[in-house]
Amino acid sequence: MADAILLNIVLYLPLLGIALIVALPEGQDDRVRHLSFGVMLAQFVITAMLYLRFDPTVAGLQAETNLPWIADWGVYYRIGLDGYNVLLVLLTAFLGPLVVAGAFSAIQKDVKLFFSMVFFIQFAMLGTFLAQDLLLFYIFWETMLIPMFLIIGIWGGERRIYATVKFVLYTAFGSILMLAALIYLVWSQYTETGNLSFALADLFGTQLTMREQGWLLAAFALSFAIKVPMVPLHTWLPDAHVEAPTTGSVILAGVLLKMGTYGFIKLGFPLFPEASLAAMPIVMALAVISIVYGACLALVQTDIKKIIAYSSISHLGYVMLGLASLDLLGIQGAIIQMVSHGLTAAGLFLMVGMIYERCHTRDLGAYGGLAKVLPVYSVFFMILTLAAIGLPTTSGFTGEFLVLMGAFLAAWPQHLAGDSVPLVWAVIAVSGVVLGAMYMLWLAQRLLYGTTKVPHGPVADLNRRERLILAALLVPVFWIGLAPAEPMLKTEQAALHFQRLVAGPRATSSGSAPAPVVQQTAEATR
Amino acid sequence: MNWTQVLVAMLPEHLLLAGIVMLLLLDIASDRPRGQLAVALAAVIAATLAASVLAIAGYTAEPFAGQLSVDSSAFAAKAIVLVLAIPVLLLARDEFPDGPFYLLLLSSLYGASLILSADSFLTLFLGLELMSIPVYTMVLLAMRRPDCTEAALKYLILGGTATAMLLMGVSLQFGYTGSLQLADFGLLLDTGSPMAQSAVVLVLLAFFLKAAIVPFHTWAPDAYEAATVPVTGFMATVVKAGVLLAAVRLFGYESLSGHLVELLAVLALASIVWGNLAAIRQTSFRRMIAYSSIAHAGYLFYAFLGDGEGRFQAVAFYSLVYGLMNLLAFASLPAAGDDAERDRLENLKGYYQRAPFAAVMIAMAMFSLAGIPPLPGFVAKFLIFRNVIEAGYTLYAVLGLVGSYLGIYFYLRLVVYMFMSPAPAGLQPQPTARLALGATLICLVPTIVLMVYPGGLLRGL
Amino acid sequence: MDKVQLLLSLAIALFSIGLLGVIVRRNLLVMLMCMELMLNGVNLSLVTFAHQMGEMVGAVLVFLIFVVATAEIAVAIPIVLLLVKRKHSLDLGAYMDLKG
Amino acid sequence: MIESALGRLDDVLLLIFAAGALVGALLMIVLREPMRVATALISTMVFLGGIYGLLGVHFIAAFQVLIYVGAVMVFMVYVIMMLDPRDPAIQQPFSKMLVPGVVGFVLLIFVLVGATWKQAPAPLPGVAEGFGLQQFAVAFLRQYWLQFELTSVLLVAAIVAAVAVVKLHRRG
Amino acid sequence: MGALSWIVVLPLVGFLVNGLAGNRLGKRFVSVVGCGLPIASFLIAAASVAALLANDSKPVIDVAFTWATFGRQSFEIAFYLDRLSAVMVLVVTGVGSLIHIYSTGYMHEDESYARFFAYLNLFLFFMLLLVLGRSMLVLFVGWEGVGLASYLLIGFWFEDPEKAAAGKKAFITNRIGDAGFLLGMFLVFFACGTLDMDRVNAIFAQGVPAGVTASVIGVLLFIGATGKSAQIPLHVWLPDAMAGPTPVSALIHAATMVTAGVYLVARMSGIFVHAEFASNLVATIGVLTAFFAASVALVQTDIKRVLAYSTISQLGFMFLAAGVGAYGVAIFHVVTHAFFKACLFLGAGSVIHAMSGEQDIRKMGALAKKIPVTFATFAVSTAAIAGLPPLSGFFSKDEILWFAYGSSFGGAPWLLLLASATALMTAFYMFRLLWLTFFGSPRMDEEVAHHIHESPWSMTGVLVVLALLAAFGGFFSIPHFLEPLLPLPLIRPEAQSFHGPLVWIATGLGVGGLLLAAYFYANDGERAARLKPKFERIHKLLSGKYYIDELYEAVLGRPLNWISEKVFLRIGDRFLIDGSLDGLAALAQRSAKGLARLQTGNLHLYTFLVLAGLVGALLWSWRNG
Repeated sequence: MADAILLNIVLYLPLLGIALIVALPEGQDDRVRHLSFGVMLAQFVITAMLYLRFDPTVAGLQAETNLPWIADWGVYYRIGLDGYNVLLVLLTAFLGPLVVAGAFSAIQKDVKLFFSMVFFIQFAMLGTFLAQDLLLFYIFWETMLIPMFLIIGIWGGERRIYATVKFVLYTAFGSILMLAALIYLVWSQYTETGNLSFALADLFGTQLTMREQGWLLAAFALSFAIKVPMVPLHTWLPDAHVEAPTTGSVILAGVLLKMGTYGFIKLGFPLFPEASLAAMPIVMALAVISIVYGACLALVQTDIKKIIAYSSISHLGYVMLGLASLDLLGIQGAIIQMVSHGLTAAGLFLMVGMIYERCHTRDLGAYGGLAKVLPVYSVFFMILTLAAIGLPTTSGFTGEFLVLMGAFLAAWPQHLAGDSVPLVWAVIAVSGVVLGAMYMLWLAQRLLYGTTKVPHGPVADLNRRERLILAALLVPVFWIGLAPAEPMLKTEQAALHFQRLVAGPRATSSGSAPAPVVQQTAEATR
Repeated sequence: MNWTQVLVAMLPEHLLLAGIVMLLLLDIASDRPRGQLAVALAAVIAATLAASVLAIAGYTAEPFAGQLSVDSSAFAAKAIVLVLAIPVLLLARDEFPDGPFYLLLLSSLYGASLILSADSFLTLFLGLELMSIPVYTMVLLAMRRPDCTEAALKYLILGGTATAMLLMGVSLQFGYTGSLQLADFGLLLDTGSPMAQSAVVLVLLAFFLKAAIVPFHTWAPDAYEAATVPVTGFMATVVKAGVLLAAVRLFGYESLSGHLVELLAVLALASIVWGNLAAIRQTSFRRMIAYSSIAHAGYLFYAFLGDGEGRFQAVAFYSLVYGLMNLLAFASLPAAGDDAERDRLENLKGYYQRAPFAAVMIAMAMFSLAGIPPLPGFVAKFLIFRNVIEAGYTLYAVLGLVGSYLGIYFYLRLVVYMFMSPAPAGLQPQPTARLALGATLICLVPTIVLMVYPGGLLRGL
Repeated sequence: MDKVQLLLSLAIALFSIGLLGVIVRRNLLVMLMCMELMLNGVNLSLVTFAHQMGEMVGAVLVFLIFVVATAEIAVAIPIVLLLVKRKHSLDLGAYMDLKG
Repeated sequence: MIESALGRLDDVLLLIFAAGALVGALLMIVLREPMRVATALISTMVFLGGIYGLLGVHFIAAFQVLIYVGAVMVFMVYVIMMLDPRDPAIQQPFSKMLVPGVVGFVLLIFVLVGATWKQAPAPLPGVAEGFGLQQFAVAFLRQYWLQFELTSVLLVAAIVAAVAVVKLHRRG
Repeated sequence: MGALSWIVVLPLVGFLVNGLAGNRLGKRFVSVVGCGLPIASFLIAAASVAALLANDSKPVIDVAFTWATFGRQSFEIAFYLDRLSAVMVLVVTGVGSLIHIYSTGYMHEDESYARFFAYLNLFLFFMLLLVLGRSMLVLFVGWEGVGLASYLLIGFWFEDPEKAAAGKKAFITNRIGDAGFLLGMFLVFFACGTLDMDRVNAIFAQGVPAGVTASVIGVLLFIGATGKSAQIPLHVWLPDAMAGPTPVSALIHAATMVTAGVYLVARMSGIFVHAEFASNLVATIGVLTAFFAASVALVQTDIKRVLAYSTISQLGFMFLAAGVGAYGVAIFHVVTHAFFKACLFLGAGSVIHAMSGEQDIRKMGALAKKIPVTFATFAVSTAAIAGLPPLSGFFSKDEILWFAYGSSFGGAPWLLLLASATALMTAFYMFRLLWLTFFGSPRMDEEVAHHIHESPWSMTGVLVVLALLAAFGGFFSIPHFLEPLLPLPLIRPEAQSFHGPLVWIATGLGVGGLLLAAYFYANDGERAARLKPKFERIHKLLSGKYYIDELYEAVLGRPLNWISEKVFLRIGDRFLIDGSLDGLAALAQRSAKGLARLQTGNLHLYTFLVLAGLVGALLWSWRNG
């Protein structure tokens, strides 16, 4: 009960924040900033408490709230924590204060509106993760458009309006069809069971013909795939990232893209298991294509933000690959990879923003040898780059390693059974590791090494605020890299649930039972 | 003849009538009368309260057998139509300092609330005319721009045509069934007889014409643009809601079938797409709203595809939300001296810098009209398409949703103007009138309530 | 052929002619008169049916239509006068300012 | 059909009146002068009145002549006379929509007549002689007095509206 | 957290201290930390090895913590000490410590002194993870980690884009290998349900598990090894890696990291003994690499590059040994090579130091008297690598040749032949190097010559120690030491009798190389110069390193960029996707314009639309009625 209240507090603190900063008199921008930071920090602290109190052994919802909302249609205000969302909620709450702190100096225009919008989107994202009711989920999911539209459109770069309209129209299109699909789903569930309910728990296992499942899955998948984004539905992302202000990019890369993958793992696949199972080869193919395609495009960009944007496409490809593997390791890896990408990409975008504030250009050609003049900056940038590459001891490695392992362990038996296609995809995906190293190091080299070039230089190295932000960001990066056991434990039940729902009997058995031989030899060696 | 029934059942109408009489007396009493606004406002508020109270009380009566009957849903409908008139009145002050505007508005309202409890075509017909005829003149009453007369004429002639079509249909029903009861109209739907079908089609199209459904929408853009803000608001909200709710009453609980469904769906879809597309390039705010209203009329008639139960709920909720949103936007417009100036979309550029609150209000309205959650416009749209899908017309629903997607762009465009574009040169911020602010709040409060807890109202409907 | 059939067809003809008139005539007053004609057609069919079935209510509706028609004309004429006052023309072609 | 009509005089009259009404209506489309159009309309109305009379609905016939011809059309004629007769509209009476309009018109008649053909209800025995003003008045004040009252409201509104528009003339 | 963990952790501590606070603490402190901690872990290592041997070499397992659990399985971060890792850990910590000490002298003038030691310690940390890790996962962590360290150290002087690029090249080439390694690891996990290498070997000892074939795993793992140990076709990074400071070349690119591949194969011998094909591949690649690299080394003129190619060649020898199943011998050569190659590199460093940065041997000469200690040690290790008895190199190389011919596990005459030729070339180019550098007439210009001086004791001392090891390290027979763990392969019966002669052949090769070099380069190599035009073609080919880099650039690099740029970006993103979307937007705009034009303001049209709608609707309902 207490947890439920805390969870609601977490969800609504952003609205409180909006109220507070709107209440502040005009022209007190600094107070607005500090207030926002305070609220975000409080939110993170409470969320952290909830995370610690989260019981990994329980399969179902925790800290659940369940109140009638539009009772006549079985729509309930139903939120709660489970293995699916607990890490992402923590990530969102964790990035909150960093995002706000990162915007202190960058945003000078319409400060109040800006932080209100940041709070608003924070609210929407948390809501999306927490919602356990389909309509509630959809509402939060769509709500996100409004603040993001304004954040990119008002504080963005040159072509911001094109980018932001593109973003909204792209994403809105997916959700339009999703709306039709979810109504249809609920209705057929109602006609089947006579119980009109939007509760996810009730909707799992709705009896649908293969054809219906196919259509509905397509509708859901379209909107999720656009958000992820998966090739070929990705072209909004580079524009949005490039034009968005740093904060926008950070939120976008840090959390917003995860909604797509979260949608897949929480709703898309489990709601329509047979169709998903049938579609998995396509999903896997698209995932791997996204990995390679994104990486290749990142190779040839000259705009720093674009490189990271395309790298996001590539990295989220791993997430989808992990899900498509339907292997326990793969699924858990996917979740870890979501968080990891959230951290590294957010960090990289923050750093791009920091250098942009100083030099006012994102053109890679204009830079060089920053390591000489901005040592601290370079160190942080290097660490984040390596994390993005997936170097061991960083979160990136944990994610990619588990995903690739899961994909391979799922693909090998199929190969033995005579279907080698998944194996091929898995192998190609592994090659993505190389491409990743290529573009990220290429970026790092052109930015940090070589003869020193600093536009509008000389520039000061990172100040205390920025150092603290980045240092804070690195903590979880290494935490997940060095000891992922804890977060993986929290998500295990969810992963199993997902596997059971989607794969059913076909679930591959990594982690189910070690070979007996090993046990003996283990005794022997000890 | 039960007099208390007559008194209570028609209480809202009586209150409006009292207002009308008061205004007449005022007009007669002095040649420069004051306080018509106050009187009209009082009458409307009283009527609204009466309607809502009776709706909640669930009062049911049939004071005039076969002519007029009331029940809670009728009162709810009346309440919705009437409440929308309050912000309109508040907006009217600047445009109509004096004159018969208020009297006309009240009588139009009288007609609107009358049709919502009509049982026979006699009543319905009179009510519709009583609602329309004053509006024809209201369009040109302010005389803010020379071409408003032209608009009035177009509106009048097409409105007259609609009347004639309605009557033709009615006469055919009369010939077929020998009665003018609305109840018997329902019987026509299922009969295969061409005459009955023609009757239904004529009546339906008459309603389409009044509600501006493609291809009968042509009067709307011209009339909306030429009329001043309060009148446009009145036409777009009160009149439209009245017509739609009357149509709901007309079709009753009959669920449509066969060619009628196709007709309805095709024309509704056409107006959704047409309205949303044509609005994209508009430069006049009111003309844009006109096209958007055409699209929304499309959504509203989509609700008729659904079965009888959900229909009223959907239409009532939708027209309330839609009306509130339009009036919210109208109330927050910059108060420019010249009407044409005030109407130009260009003037909204950089509006957030000049009037943050108003800009946010308009943005809210636009997002809501675009049907983006959490604003109530979404719940309304959801309600309608839910009915359509539940009735088994998934394909139509998908098409309609895609059509509604086309609309997002021009709503966004307005937000882009207000928040993301620099203000045009030589614009000094003008304080919005206090009454307009009142109107804003009157629209805002229920909007927020509907946003936070739509379930409450929906249980009521 | 029987009376009702004839009169009903006539009514329809009048209604359609009225509508046609509104479409093809340029003179505002003529257009108004054509609207009247449409209503007359309706009246005719109503009366015919009323007579055929001895249903009073049809006649009542006819009566109401008279009133409404009068009211419409009463509102329409001043509007036309306003228009003429502005452009000194009864030609509808002169009144096409609102478009787009 | 003719010989069946020859059977009874009033049928002949009915045919004549109908033909007259139709001709009048058609004249309204073709005539150029508004005044003549008005006369054509008046004649049509009178013929209709005749038809009503033949159907035995005398009071409607009376209303038709009194209200329409007596009030509305006189008003109309007055306006026509008041306004300049040599109007460009007269030089070129028809709009561009003439051809499509006519096509649509033909189709409309075709469809509606087709739809109502052989659909008309059979005459109920005993009522064919119609009903007089007295029953009508009684019914009106008994059953339909609501509508009666409403017409008053409607007329008030209309008058106010008309007056308001007329006032605008003064304002310019 | 036992002793083994401490061995690993201490260098990490050093890295953190020097990395975070080094610049503020001053060079003295940095050197103390930077060298002290590796030495400390060397001592601990020595102690625990002693303990191991005392406890009749029962493997020691030290579980640090559980990295991840899933289902009922878990990945543990555990360290494992048996004789094999004992050898490796001693070499790594020992040679490592020495090179640290050397660096205090070599890098003394560099302003980012602290950073250098931080990186060195970091490298040591990962290298120890690699050799001590019990699970392949830990090994992989170290594997990638040393790659990172080498990346950072190669690009240590990052202002020079060349050097930075070299670091990147090294990292990426390694990554390609790592991809193979990963796949191999997954397959192992699939087969055994664990990544702990002792368990894996145990399982394979009972036969190859169902669902996998040993050769596939072997090949995949070997791909990883080729990346790390610079074997064909992934050898291209190592020569460029010489861009790093010389101690780095000595430590990472000669003594320790590059031998990780060999260690991996030896460690996974349990799998390789089942993998006939994979082992043959290993042997073949090894010997080819050895031969190819040696041939390139013949004509290199940069002192460090000569050594680099010789390293590649020596690594080839090691894989040759591993490929024919003589894992112990391979490790033996790893050790001896670590000694003499480290000595050579450090010596080269000392020379470069003396020549104030000059690396071209054509500009050297006659240094023997000026820098005697360096010369002496350099000479000893040259002899060692050339395989002159009784120096360490002789023993290991002899054994390799022997098993390459005699092993019943893929040994073959042609292997011996190529290997011998390589050995001859090795001796030749090494002595050529020696001659051109230390003898003949001085060819450097004046002020360089004026500055020549012997290096400080911190450097020369290390050189002496290493030289001694290089000289006498061979007497400790590691293959025999590892016998219980890595049994040597049986000898083909027909080869039994050949062992005696082979010793002489091996010696002969060494001496022959020496003499040839003496003959060609005795008097400033004018005989060699005279020879050159006759072999113009070959010389170009060799000095062009067989144009492998150019080949890769043409076959991989450029096509990749072209596809990304032209196909994916231009056609895919811009044209197909965005193009069609913008097209739709334009369509909407155009239709909007059209619809607006339809609203002509003409009431006649409006009314006609009504009529049309009416007729249409009626017809529609009629048709259906």
